Amino acid sequence: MSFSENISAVEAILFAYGEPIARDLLAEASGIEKNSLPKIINLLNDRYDENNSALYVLRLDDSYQIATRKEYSSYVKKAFESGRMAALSPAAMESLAIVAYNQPVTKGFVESVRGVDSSSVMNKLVERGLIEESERLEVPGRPVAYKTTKNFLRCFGLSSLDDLPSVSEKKDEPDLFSSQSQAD
Amino acid sequence: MSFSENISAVEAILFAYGEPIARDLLAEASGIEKNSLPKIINLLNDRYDENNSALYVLRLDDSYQIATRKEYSSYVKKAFESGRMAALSPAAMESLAIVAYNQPVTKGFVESVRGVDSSSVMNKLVERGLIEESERLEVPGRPVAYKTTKNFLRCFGLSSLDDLPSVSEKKDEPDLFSSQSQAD
Amino acid sequence: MTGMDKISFKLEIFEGPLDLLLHLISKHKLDINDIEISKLLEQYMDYLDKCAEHDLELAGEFLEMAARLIYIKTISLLPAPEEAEQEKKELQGALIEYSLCKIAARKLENIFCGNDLFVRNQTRIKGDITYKRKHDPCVLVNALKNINLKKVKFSEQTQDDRFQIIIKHKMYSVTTKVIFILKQLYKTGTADMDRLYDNVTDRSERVATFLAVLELTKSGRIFINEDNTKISFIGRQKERKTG
Repeated sequence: MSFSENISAVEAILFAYGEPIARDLLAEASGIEKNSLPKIINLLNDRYDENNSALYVLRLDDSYQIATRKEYSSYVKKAFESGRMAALSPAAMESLAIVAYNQPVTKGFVESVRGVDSSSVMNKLVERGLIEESERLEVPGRPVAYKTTKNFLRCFGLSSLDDLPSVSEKKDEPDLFSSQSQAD
Repeated sequence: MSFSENISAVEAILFAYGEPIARDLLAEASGIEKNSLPKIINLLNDRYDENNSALYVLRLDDSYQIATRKEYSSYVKKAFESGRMAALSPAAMESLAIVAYNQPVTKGFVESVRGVDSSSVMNKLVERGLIEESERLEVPGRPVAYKTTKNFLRCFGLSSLDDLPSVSEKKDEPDLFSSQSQAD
Repeated sequence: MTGMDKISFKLEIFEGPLDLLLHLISKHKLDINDIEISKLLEQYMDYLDKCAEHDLELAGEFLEMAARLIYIKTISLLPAPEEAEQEKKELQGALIEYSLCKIAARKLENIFCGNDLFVRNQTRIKGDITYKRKHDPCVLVNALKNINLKKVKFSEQTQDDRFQIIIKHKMYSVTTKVIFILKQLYKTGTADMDRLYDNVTDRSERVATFLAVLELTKSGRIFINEDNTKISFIGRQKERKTG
């Protein structure tokens, strides 16, 4: 198989699979060495770049997915006649933030930080594919814990959780509350 | 908008739309004259050709759709087959175990034991032929109950449900889970 | 909230009691690391009153927080205020944690691009998706063991998981306590205040009892005698609107 064919095999798989596909599975299906995959992906992205294509390959954790570039979102939205995804409510964004920065966490933890019942918000985040069940925690009651999904990474333009914006925890942080007031 | 941008706008729409998109809608969303569309589509196909891309645009009556080239179908199939072989998630295994030891059970029962919403997990177990709908229960609301399938027996190397390993840990604790079956 | 006529009313809506407290702290320039509880309580109750004026229904959490603030204020007046300090620290900790959560939420909001990147749905390819892997049946037993066994036993008795949530969180609703108190009073017409707290060790239960007495007094169902030791039934003649 030629180099160019390798690239196109990966492209075909990424395109048809739609969802983020794990590197291992992509390697197995394309017959390409796992270690060579990042290079092939880079070459595919170069190809898209050179042609000013609307597509590019995202890395999401240990998975890859083809997506359209931001610059073309208005055309796609027009075709769908709406901006499909309703914005997240403040409650959803708060809960999502707690999961994102503390994962894996239980629903109980989210509730204790927010100080309000969060069951329906958590279920909605699961439905929208932003969080998912993770392993059960090794604490009494063995509650189910939640973690963010690959879709979460995509929706926030992250390749991995390491890219999450930092939230300073310093006690003497001066703008802790001044930033607060801008919110309301 | 440059020529190249026109092509990419069409590409973005075709990609994200997935299904065949009518020429009229494609023209409206991309802002391109309906009569110019065939030319733009040809240019997009030329671009794919020159790069030996795995993709190309199909015309279906008065609609368009991006598809993968036949030459690459074996890779795509392999990815899907291996993907299907993926092992059950811990959440799926828990739900399956609850059904197996307490059947017939409702989704509500599984959720109350697991402590989390389990709709999508249950649907996946049905899709994958591990559980199926059983008769409706003779309780208020007549909810749908689930039981395991023959395929379930095959996957776990059992000849019948009687061969399920016993769960009770202590002898003096009368089988915790067999008593469950009356709970619904 | 009821009806269209309430929409014109401009009162800020908060995500929960912590959200409201943070707002008050920042608005009145209180020190989050050493909150003046009485000042905060005053502002907090002020907000609740405004909500009541406008028939805004508040979640139970808001009342519980009111009770918590009142409790902290009350015990801080006692000779040995260690518990008050502890309770205050806990509240401050919760507020700081929640404020960090809000900062994180805002940062996430700023980088949200979920509406701008489009992906495809998976291509439908015909084929058998039946599960074919082989497992040792013990995997099932382990999966069951992974779930809390106590919970399994518990769910035998309850169908309604709302009860489960209440019991799991050891939350006591004010309504339950109102009913409890009224039942006591229907028997004799009067009851010792202390008796209401018999066998009550859980904080949230204490709070619920306290709130229930407060609620019943406010609505004119009961009155408290002068030295705050007994409550008595006012009877039906003073009963106002129900529900």
